[in-house]
Amino acid sequence: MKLEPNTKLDIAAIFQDLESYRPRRRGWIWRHGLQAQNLGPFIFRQTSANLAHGGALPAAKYFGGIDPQPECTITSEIASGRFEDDLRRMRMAAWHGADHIMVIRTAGQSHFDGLIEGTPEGVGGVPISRKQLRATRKALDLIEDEVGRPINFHSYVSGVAGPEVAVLFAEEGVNGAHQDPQYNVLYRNVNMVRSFVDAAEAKSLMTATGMAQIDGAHNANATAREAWKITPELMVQHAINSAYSIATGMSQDLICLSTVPPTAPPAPAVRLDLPYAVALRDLFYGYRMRAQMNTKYMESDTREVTVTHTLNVLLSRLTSADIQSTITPDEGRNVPWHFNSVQAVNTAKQALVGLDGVADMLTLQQNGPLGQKAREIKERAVLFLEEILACGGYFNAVQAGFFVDSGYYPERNGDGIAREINGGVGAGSVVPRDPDYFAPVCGHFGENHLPEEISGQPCSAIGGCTLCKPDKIRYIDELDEHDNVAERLRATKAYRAELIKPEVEWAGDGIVQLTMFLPTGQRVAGAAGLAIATKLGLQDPEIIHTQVMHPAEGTVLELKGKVSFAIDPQQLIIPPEEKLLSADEVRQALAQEEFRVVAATVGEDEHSVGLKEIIDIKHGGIEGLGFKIVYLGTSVAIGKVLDAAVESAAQAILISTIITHADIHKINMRKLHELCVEKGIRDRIILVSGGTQITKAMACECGLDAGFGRGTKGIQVASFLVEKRGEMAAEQGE
Amino acid sequence: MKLEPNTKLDIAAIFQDLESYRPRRRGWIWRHGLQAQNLGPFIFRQTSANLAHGGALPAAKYFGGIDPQPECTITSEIASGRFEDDLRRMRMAAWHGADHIMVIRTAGQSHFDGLIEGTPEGVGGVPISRKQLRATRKALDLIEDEVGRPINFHSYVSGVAGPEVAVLFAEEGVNGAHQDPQYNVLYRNVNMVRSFVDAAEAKSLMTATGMAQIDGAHNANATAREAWKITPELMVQHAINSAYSIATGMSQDLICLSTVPPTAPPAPAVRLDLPYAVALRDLFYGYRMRAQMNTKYMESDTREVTVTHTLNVLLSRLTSADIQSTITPDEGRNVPWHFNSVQAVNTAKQALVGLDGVADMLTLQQNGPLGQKAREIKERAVLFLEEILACGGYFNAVQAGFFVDSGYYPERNGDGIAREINGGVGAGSVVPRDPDYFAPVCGHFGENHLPEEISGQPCSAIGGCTLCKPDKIRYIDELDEHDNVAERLRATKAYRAELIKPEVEWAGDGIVQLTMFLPTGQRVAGAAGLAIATKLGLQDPEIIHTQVMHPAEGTVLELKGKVSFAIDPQQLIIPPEEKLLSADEVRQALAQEEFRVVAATVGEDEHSVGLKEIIDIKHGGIEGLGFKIVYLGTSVAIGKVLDAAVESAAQAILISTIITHADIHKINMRKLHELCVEKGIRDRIILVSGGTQITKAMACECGLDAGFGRGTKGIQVASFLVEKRGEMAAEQGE
Amino acid sequence: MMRADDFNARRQEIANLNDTQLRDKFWQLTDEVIKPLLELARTHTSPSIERSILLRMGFSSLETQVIVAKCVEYGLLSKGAGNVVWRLAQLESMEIRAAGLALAEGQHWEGVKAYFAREVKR
Amino acid sequence: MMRADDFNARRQEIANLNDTQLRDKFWQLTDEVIKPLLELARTHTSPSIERSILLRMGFSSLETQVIVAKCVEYGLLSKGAGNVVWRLAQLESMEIRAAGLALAEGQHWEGVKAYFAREVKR
Repeated sequence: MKLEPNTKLDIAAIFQDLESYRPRRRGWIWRHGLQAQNLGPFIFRQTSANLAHGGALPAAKYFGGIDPQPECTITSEIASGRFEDDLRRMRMAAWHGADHIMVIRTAGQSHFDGLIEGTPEGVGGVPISRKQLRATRKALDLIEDEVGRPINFHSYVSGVAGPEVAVLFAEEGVNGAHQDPQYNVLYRNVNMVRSFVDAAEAKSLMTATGMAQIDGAHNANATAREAWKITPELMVQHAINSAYSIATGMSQDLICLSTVPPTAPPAPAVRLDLPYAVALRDLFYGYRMRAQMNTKYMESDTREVTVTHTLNVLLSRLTSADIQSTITPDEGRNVPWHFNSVQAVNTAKQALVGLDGVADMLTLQQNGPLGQKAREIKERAVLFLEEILACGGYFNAVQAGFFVDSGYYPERNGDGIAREINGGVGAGSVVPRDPDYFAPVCGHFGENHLPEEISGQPCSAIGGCTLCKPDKIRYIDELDEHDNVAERLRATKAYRAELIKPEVEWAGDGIVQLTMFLPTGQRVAGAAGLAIATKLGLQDPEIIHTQVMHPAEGTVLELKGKVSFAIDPQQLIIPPEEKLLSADEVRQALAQEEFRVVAATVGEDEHSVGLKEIIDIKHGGIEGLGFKIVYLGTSVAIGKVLDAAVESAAQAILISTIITHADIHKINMRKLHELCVEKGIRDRIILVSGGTQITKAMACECGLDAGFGRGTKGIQVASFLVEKRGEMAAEQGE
Repeated sequence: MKLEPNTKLDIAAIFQDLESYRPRRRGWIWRHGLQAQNLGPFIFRQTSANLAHGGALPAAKYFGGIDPQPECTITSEIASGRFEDDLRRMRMAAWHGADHIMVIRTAGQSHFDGLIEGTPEGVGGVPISRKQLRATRKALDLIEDEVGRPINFHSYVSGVAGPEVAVLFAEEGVNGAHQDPQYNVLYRNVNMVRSFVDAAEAKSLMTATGMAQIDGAHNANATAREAWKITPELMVQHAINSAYSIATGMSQDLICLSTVPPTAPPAPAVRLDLPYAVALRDLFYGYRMRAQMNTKYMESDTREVTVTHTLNVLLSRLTSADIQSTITPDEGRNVPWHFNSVQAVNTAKQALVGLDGVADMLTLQQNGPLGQKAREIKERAVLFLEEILACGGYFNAVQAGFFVDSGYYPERNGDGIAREINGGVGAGSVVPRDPDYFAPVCGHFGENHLPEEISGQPCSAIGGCTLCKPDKIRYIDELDEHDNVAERLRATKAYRAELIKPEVEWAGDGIVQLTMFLPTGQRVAGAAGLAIATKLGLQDPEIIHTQVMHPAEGTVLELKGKVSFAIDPQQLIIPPEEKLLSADEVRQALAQEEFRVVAATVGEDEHSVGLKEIIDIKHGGIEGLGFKIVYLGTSVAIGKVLDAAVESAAQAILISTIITHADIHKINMRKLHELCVEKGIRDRIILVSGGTQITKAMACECGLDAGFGRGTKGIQVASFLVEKRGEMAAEQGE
Repeated sequence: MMRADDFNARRQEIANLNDTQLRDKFWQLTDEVIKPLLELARTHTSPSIERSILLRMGFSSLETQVIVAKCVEYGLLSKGAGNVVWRLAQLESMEIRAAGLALAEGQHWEGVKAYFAREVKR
Repeated sequence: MMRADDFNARRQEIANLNDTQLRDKFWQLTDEVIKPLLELARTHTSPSIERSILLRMGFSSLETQVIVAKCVEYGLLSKGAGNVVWRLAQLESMEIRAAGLALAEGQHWEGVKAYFAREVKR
């Protein structure tokens, strides 16, 4: 099975023989940074190898279509609740530059004391099971071949079943995971003793298979009311998980600190966030940085989010980031949509590349407020640790509500998250190991008293564990005959092949977005917007974003709603894909018969770039193919164009025009056609117009033979001219 | 006439007595920068005075609603072709922080040898006339009172009628203008002799009334194919206009260099753009910088544009900007839309504020590639000037095609814009002044031989010119009985008052945007998208943006189309605006009868922030009003909530829940209601749910009494609870 | 706990440390904090750890649930669930998998329990 | 003109200037470039300049168009259109505005022309 860029991922095929599928590798793979790479007209300082196949940013066309890949890993968080629909989204994200696919776990799985099997639908994320992981890894293996870069697959080793999940990840080729016992304690109310005991086993398993670890400190950032005050505690949380991981044997190279800028505009964000970023990288030198973008201040305005995330990437570039995570810009208003995941990746890639090598030109000014603030955060963190010890250690500190207090430590507001040592999910379930405790497996942490008869690896006692002999893994397919992927695929089959229906989360969900400006205040606008959506036939319309442009003058609404119908592509009239003559074929035709063309930018328009790109030799234009061009310049009247065409006995006229809302462009096109008719030369001359927003349909409607829009290449125009001349000659001959 | 924030600008009233309206001031006003300003929890280093009324960024709610105003002027470019519709847009832009309103001139006006009168509709901009300017200035005078900050009004002093336009601007209180004879010569093909002679008069008039000037060098940037190579020439163009302006008497403080970053991502943009920005500010120390955002690389992806513009603002903050101009993110695809103008202002404001004071922490590293590149640009510029002189001066250089050549000077590609000294619009129209030449007015440049009988000001000869005696100004209302504002207002009257119709450019244009992801390749998606828009009843659907998410997996389309109907607000059911009890009224009610509430975050949800904001005293919650709260924490089962309510004899239950696509939130709400019914307490207990996306309608549909969404304040919940309890007591009493 | 920001008072003892000394102190304190946690993990186990061991021995998640629940019931978790399975296989000369499935079906528990009780006495 | 990038050869004479000297040279060269342009502007006029002067004298844009066109026709632009109007007002003791309107209506041009021709002879 191999993916072809023009063929959809065959989701049903993923499930064939899944029981015997094995991941082809384990462990995390970092991108390999290149100090200097020539791409297009530029030298890049912070890039890695190009993709074999992928999608460049729209503006890449101005720079030879380059798609520079930053040297750091880029994450896409994916979680619609139906992993089979996410597979396609993963392919899109990888295509645009993500190589770290993080599957958000379904709500509640962390309180599930064991493993989930099968493929039930998730809420707020995907239920992580063996089948789901294996199918996803199999799809990612195909995707990594398509883009030509390893894709790291990632989820969560947290909750009360951490060690089991860690085994599952190790067996199924998951490459990275969130693992931080503090997260369980503070945010999931899992018993703290259980969390720390389990964490050591989980980390040991991650180490055994080379998984990267991301900690959970950033959650304090998202939870605290004034996140910029929690920075000393963040250092403490990072340190506890990092030191604990190192003590269980994990390599520093795979320990990633999850760090989020604590503020966002309209705060003076960079000035507040930078000292924290600097302090962190100073104290944690040698560890990896996973720079996450800010979610805390995300409202429903995707534009606002995009600016904030760009500033977040600036912090990464000013300090460092080994992993640049991304947050979909719509996370503030709905379950992230397919294309917004890709947009988030593009924002990260674009900002990282735009800031490539910026540290060559900018220095962090350590003498001054930056150094002072960074030092202060570090000192406050040290004092925090001292007080943890003074009160009897970590468990006591948690019990006393030390963590996620909104005060700027040592300030305390008494609103921290307090947990009981004997409370929470799984309390009382931990037991001491007896002197004859024995675990006959690899990847185990702590005391392991091998019976006398066993020597060498513990798992030699059982002829090898699943980490050594994967064929021993027990595969369970489904447990629920209704809630499973096969049923879901069956229900949505029509929208996966025959019919086309819009979607944002799940195949066939039919959701589209409607954006409108209504010249009225917010309350009336909301009601009017819903009425408009309803009148347009959108089902379940819902306002997902409202922004007051002015309390009296107008409101922007973004609504979502469902389209109740699907489109049968067989019924669509799709303009045939143009078949171009080759440059040689064009040259040959012109060698047989000269081709004279008059070209001008018409109307009151001094834009000459577009037309020059089409005609000039230097710009790859048609002059280079042998056309004889009379170029009349800019702001030329239609009458003058015609005079020149007659005078030079031209066989074609090319006009370039801007689009205007009073339709002057159409008037000019029609006038050209009509003047040619008047002069009696219309059947002997080819008329072509071009411009950023000209379409073939528009040009033909105005009486011309062709229209070319944004991004047209000279060869397209040349090919058309030669073929059209041939057709006209044939017609004349009849 | 005074604007009230909740009342629309009365456009008809603007035209009343317009013939006698006088601008209340002349000249440009800079913002006054404050070194340190306390706003919300932060100190800002680069802000100016707050607005009296205005719209903060959405995320401001996390920081006390602050709306910091940067210290630099922010521009909004406005140009729909119908200035009467732009007036409302100006009000929106000013509300969000623009204080420089730049009206783009209609295409072709620069070739109009004289002044336009009346208010014809424009193409690609607005026809600049006395009536249009006066009406706009009158509206801006009202708007500046509303926002509490001076608004600078700006347009273009270019083309063959420059001196006349300059008089018009001086008379009508226009505060700034583009003026650069080189722009006429290179891009408008106005005769170069005429352009420079006229420019001196125009600049002299601008100086006489304190107008700010922006030059036209950035156009070379937008025109050159590889804009990063034209940087030496940009220095030369800036210098010629600057020195020429100074020589005509203009103050350096009002001479603004229009500068655009030459590249954009995926180029390593900041590393390429920064040396140019540094070189410019070094050579032009003492002049003002007008930092314009990049248009050259703007495709149809508004997200991409937003990232690039944020990086553009970074350059402004790393170097300097006196004016931060903005480009609407949709300029790459259509005539800019109302709300996108505002979005552009918000992007600038947000990035400027987010980068407030960043120079305190970042130093430009002059020793190294930055300094080397900047020096190189300056040297190349000096060589450019030397060659201009060597070839016989500016006119000869233009004739020889020196300018806008795509080579990195002294490299030459021979594709510059060459103009003839005796060619272009207005060639041969300049005459030498005779020894008895006399101009009896103020603001005149050059030789002026006052007749012997005249002493003092030249205009004393005529008893004062219009600059001294504005009542002498001749006002022409309209010249065209069909193409004028009154006719347009008449045609769109319904959409300005009674009916609501979406609009993006003009009142009642009906245009909305439809965004969809279709799981198919680009060509099929385009046809399918248009079919969907048509089926939804949108007229003239047109694709304005296409982005391939993956060639096989899907395509995002943005389409525009027209809604054929309008909404009558009288027919809408608009939820009544809630009337809240005051805090004192709530306290009084609770003093009379205790109010016990049980609160919990239900389901598998550990989010506690929202609910805590509602209940905690510290967070302004209802505890502070006297409610007795039993807080059960997070991830609480519905059953437990009910048990606690019964146990504490609570009069209300507040549950907080996240929204999930499997509707668990609704299931939980219904369950709460049903359990209360089962236990027979439903008529005695108030049930309320809350969460970011909960609505009252949704909660009531699920059987609860109220639902509160994002941004709810404690007092809203408190007021509801007290009122509802009162209602229930009344009912029980019946 | 409520406390005003007394940073300036508290920092006196660390104010004179240079940045390297401060970092060293930070990590030394951290190590002190995690030391008892690590010792706890080294010497204790949990149902999830034991299920994770059974998974690695080739049992399905459903099987591990039952076996570990029985281990808890019989007070044998402290021996290691894998150890229980392995020991049964040794005692009865069974394949590991067969031993585990037998235990999952509720067989042999008394015998295994007796074995471990006897062994402890040795 | 086509030319390869010979910057390194050309820069030799300026390579040794420090940044201040380079900036001074830049502005000195610029001043040389604009000097003749400025002199041209100081000593010449154009139809738009003259119309702008009439605007400032209280004429409408429509009136300025006609008066300046006539000035061009009669070869009087070099005197200044405002001068023509002012001079007529002096000669005929008219109000400025009345003089301009009369000229706009085509009156008095021969007289004004004769006046300026006479004056030049003086």
